[in-house]
Amino acid sequence: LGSCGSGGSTEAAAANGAQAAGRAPQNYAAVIKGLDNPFFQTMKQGIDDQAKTSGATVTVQAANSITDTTGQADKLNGLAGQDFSCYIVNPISGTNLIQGLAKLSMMNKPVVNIDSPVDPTAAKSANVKLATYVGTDNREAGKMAGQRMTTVLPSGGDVAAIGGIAGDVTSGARIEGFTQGVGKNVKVVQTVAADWDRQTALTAATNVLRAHPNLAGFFVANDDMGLGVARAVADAGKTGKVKVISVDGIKDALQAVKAGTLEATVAQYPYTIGQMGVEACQAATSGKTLPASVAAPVELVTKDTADKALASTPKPFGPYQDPYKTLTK
Amino acid sequence: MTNTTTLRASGGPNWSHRLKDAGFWAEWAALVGLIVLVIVFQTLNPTFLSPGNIASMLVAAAILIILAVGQTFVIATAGIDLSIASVMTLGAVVFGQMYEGGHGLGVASLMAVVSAGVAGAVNGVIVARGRITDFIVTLGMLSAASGLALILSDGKPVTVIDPLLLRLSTSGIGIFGWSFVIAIVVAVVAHVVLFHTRFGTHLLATGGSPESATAMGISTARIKIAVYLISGLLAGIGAILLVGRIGAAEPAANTAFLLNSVAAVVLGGVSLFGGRGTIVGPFFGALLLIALVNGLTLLGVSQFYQPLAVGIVVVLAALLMRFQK
Amino acid sequence: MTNTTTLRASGGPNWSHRLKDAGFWAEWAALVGLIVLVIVFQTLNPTFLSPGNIASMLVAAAILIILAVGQTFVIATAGIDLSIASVMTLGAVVFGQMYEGGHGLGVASLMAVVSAGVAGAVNGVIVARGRITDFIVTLGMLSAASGLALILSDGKPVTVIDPLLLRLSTSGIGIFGWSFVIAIVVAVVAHVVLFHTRFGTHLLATGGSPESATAMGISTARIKIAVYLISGLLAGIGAILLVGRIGAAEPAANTAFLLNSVAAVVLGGVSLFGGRGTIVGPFFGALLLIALVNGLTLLGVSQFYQPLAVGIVVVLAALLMRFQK
Amino acid sequence: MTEQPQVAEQTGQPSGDVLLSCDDVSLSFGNVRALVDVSLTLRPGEITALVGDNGAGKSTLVRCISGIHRPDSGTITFDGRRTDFHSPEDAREAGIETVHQNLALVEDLTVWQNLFLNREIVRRLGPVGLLDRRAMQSRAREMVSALAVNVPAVGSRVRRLSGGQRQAVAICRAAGFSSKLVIMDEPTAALGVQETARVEELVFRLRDEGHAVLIISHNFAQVMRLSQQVWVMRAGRCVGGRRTAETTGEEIVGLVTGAIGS
Amino acid sequence: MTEQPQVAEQTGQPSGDVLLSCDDVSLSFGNVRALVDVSLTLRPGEITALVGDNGAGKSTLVRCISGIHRPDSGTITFDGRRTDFHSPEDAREAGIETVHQNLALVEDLTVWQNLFLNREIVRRLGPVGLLDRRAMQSRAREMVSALAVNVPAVGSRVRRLSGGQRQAVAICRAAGFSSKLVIMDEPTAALGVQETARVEELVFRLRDEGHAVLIISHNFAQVMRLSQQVWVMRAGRCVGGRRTAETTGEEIVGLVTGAIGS
Ligand SMILES: Nc1ncnc2c1ncn2[C@@H]1O[C@H](COP(=O)(O)OP(=O)(O)OP(=O)(O)O)[C@@H](O)[C@H]1O
Ligand SMILES: Nc1ncnc2c1ncn2[C@@H]1O[C@H](COP(=O)(O)OP(=O)(O)OP(=O)(O)O)[C@@H](O)[C@H]1O
Ligand SMILES: [Mg+2]
Ligand SMILES: [Mg+2]
Repeated sequence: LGSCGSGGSTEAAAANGAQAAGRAPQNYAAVIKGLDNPFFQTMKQGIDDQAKTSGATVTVQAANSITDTTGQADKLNGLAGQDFSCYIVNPISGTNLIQGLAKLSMMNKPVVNIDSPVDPTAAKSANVKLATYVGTDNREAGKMAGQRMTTVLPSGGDVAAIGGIAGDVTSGARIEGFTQGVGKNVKVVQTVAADWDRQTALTAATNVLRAHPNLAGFFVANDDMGLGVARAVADAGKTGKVKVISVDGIKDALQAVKAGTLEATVAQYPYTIGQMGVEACQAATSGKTLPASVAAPVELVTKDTADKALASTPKPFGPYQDPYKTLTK
Repeated sequence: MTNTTTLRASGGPNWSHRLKDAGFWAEWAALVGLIVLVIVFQTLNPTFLSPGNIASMLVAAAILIILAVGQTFVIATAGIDLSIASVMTLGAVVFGQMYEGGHGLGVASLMAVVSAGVAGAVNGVIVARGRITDFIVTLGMLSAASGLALILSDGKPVTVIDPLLLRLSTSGIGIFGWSFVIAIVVAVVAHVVLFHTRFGTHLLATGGSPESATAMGISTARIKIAVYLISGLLAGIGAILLVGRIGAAEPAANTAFLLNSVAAVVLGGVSLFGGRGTIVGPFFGALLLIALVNGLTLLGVSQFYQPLAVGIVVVLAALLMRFQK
Repeated sequence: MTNTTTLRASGGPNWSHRLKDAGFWAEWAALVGLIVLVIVFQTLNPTFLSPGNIASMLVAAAILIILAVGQTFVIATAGIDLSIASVMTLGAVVFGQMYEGGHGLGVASLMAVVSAGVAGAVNGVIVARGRITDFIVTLGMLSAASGLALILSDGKPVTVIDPLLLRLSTSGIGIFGWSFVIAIVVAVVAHVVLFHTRFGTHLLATGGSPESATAMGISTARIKIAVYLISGLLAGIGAILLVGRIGAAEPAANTAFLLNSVAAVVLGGVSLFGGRGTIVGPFFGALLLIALVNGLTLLGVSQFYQPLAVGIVVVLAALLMRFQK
Repeated sequence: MTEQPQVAEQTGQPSGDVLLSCDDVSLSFGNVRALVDVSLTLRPGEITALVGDNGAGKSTLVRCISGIHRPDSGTITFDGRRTDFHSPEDAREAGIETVHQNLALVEDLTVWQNLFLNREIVRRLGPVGLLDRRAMQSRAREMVSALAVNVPAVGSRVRRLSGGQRQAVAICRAAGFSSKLVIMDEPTAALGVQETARVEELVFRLRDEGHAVLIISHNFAQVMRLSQQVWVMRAGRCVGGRRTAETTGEEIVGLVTGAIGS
Repeated sequence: MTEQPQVAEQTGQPSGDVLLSCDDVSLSFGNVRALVDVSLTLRPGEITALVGDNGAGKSTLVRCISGIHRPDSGTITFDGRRTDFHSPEDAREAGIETVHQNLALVEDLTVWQNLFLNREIVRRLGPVGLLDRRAMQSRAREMVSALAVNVPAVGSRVRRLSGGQRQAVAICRAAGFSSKLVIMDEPTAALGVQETARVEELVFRLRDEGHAVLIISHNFAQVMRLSQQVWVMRAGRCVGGRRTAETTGEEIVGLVTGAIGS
């Protein structure tokens, strides 16, 4: 199991932690998205683990739900009034945290943006300075899924997309990417909103299968819903015939890929994003200049790679770039 | 003279009288709405009434029906159980933890129902003894139960693949999946309890006029505790079906079930001000809501237009209830 | 003889009497709860009462206060506006489309308020003329308004960076941000309307006893339409503040506002059964909810334990209202 | 049907001014025929009584006259014009004030708010009219203490009042505003001796001021004492009318029970 | 205070059996002193009347006896035992049935459901008890037609009944179940002549069967007709008691208004 990237990072981080213990303990704050989705749990785990190894404390706060834009803003404002040396933010939308961030920038607090990007024009006009951004392009992730769909459906066919809450930015970007990624032969015949909920996705997929008996595949905007869709496909006795591809790479999904109920998942490694966020904070607080933007690892996990992915989860199984690590050395 | 007078006022209810009766319409409005909806959808897309689609609608409706029945009991006492969906989540998480801990299906199911029942009973005790409005208590429980679910599960879903549990939603009698059969049984028992037991009458009296009920020696506090307990227990049963349906126990909030359960009850002609209630009404109300989403998806209505369509249809269905007053 | 009798029964309300009066406690319970909460948080974390934190709490509370005021009007007539949050979303999207279309801040704001007002008026007309229960009508509007918002915006957010709009939440008078000042003005006007105009009295009569109000020649239909219109207009004002606050007009509904607005009203001592109402109560109810989340965040209560803590504190705060009966 | 002509003959009503007349008013609730072809007239400056057993349809008739129900058939003429009240608002505007049997009070409002409901005293402040609470309170205090013995505080909610106190409030409200016709549905049912005497004084005063008063009562002594004209209802029909001066309590009882006139 | 001893002397009550006695019962609502040191006694097999102006505190006393309010001070002794009813349930169990002034009916339930509220007839089916609707309906029909003239359908909701029909239902309920004491708070206020007569017969029958009856009424003729003992309340106090046979209507009026005894 040559997961050199992750293995190396743990050792380095441990060494780093020992080194950091010599300095004054660092105090960071993080504001992430929802509570009840495993994706963000894993992100929190990455933050916590990295904090432990590097001897920093990180206060992690999350919005009540994935739609709670102002609630998330309130939480950032609450934290902004306190003495943290660096802030990690994963905003629900491109702009909902702008005011809190403007306040932080005025106080010259470094801000690390992870996962969902802050809208650049909004940031500029509000004088928000971001130390760095680390995350994955949701559109790219969707595109990878689309390409995979084209590969597994060589003769083409009709597919449906199951999204999160209608109008949600992340869901929109992933589905848009998927649509761009599929070849000419594959046609997206229906898009349904399933509110990021497994049960709703199950019901929706059951209905879509009924409406399109010849459906060849589903693209699902996250794994949790993807598992519900896979269940719907299984209930209809079409496992393997109807390909389900989703995005996120949570553990249950990797297992489902291994078992063959999910065709593939585009793993985005929130754990690593969280880790890198803390590393970025460390680098920023020690005065290093950070790269403006770092692409977090994205991997397509299929049946062939599922074992590898499972073994190294929540970290990526392949190598990836982590420029912050060198900066914190 | 007295004789004819008596006849004038006390003549037995005949059919034309029933048709003019407000309560009658309220009770059956949801069914009428459902029938209209079915006709429209069937005309537009013949797969709608295919046995397969009916079967999957009924299975999808099972959880909502059970929650709506629990909600009916609470609403008939002029309360509202905002925590019903998150108590179900709590039950599901408890189920998952038990199952993962190797306790087997029976124990896990029992614990799911018990924990949800306890949450319901806590609601009831605080409402009845603390004399706090139902809305706030169950809003607090909504928050507390989802918090507990998150803490217990550490925010992570547990995959539960149990062949027996799986059969709840995949097999059954003809087009009636087992989970729908369970929902039917729950509804029938609830109907008997509401209309053929002393408890049911006392419940309606408590909802209709708490002062009068108290003056007649009915302990409204005990009734309140009982209805919230029932609501909790039914949420627990719903939790088992939910775990069976999605094959996992998740701490996800399931907020859609909350508003839908209340909507099913109100569409079923039950007044939020208490004192009146039926079980048939909410039963068909739940089916109506499920059929609506199913039909719109079958017709391929775009995701942006679906909420608009749902809103309009719900109001139109309720127009059938305008005879209520 | 008659004289002493009169005195016995009609003695002016004095202070000890007021303290025993249920209505008094209901009205001020939210304030008492808020004060207790502030003391606890301040003891545990001294930054809680720092001017900066107070200022950001007040700004955060502004939208909720405005929605809670709208909700109070509706609830005082024994209705409920479930669509208040999605009508606000609709208003925000209209604002965004107008702004993007180059119509400038004034026109965009006006259209936001007008469109939200129209949605509210539609609620009111259907409730009053169609004689459908408030719950179903506004549930339908909840769905329909979010659908409209999605259709209008094609599901995409519009970034609105306007220096003037930004100042609503970033500057103000001392620690009172402009958006909070707007909320205060709204609350004061609402208080005057509710307690010092004929409309206010008729509104409370409609909520307390629709039959009696009708018998006295009050058009309850007109009152119903008016309160939903008001609720819609206030949702429109809320939409402007929301766009200013999050710097964008987003079509995805912010559902938290719905339950929070009702919770603020009920915590403020207003009965969901109508006929009674205050503005101070819901005002402090909204502040209480905001302070609670802020304080828990400041204390660094873990995200899993926060919902649990919120639930418990909400119920405890409501215990202060137990004197209500 | 057979009794109709006989009744029409025996109304006891002399010709002359008529303020209100009901002609063949009928109303059914489901299969309960609450009113069957009811015809009667009321004259200004007179106290008219309406009597009948429980469930005879008296209150239903009152609710038709004051605009709460609309008759299924038949016409109501008020002040020379055929009326078609769509709501109690119309009736109040036309000059009909009513004390309903259920009193039509709003429990959660205070005594003074109930007294001035939809008749509020307003101070104009430019375009807006603000309630003159002080004026209403002091007027209310006067109005209530004229009728009640144990006067309730005008600022207390109606929910707290005793049965008789409530009734006093409802009567004050109907009597307190200028109107052509005051209808009182069992106004003294819950009242004590002293209060009843005051209400009877009030009724006389209203008559002397030229109002027409329609009073429903089960107390025949009171009916004989107060009224100039009596109408009797039985099982939804108006079975007779008499000038009070020309009849006796026994005849009225006979009409009510059906011993006479059927 | 000064009148207390005088009153105690003039109760008119002979010594002997006592079913219920109130001793110095007081209750205040905020600053309204609804009951001030009220003492009175009730004897079995007798009809006792309680009279007084509106707002004198009669209904409040009844609500204390039937367990709705708990007195601030004072004791109530029933059937030889000192009672401390925490709820109307306790009082009903001890054998006190009450017709409240507000009737305590549930508007949305039918007539028969109201009649049998918390006294339902149940058929045992193994462990579960199912309502015997048919039995209750036919019993209800009998009970109501014994009192009412225009008998309402027992299956119709109380909301639809006329004022008198409701009152008849409430009286039937209190009289229909075995009890030691039946309290009636203005039972005939809304009733017609015939119905009132039937209720009076019912009251006599109850007495003859050995029940104690406490009746509140503003109709002094009725009080003189029915009762053996009268208690008078004024402004929250019990200002006197008389044997009915030894007093006159005028004396009672005097006690009520305060012309006598203050
Ligand atoms: N809304 C209604 N729906 C159905 N039936 C009704 C309704 N209102 C009245 N009734 C019935 O109509 C008949 C007449 O009722 P009404 O109230 O007019 O009687 P009333 O003469 O006023 O009697 P009372 O002296 O008891 O007040 C009764 O049998 C009553 O049950
Ligand atoms: N719950 C309450 N809160 C406040 N005051 C009350 C309450 N109940 C009664 N009162 C007051 O207590 C006094 C006595 O009321 P009660 O109802 O006992 O009078 P009553 O003798 O029954 O009069 P009536 O003949 O009019 O029924 C009244 O002044 C009334 O306003
Ligand atoms: Mg009547
Ligand atoms: Mg009384």
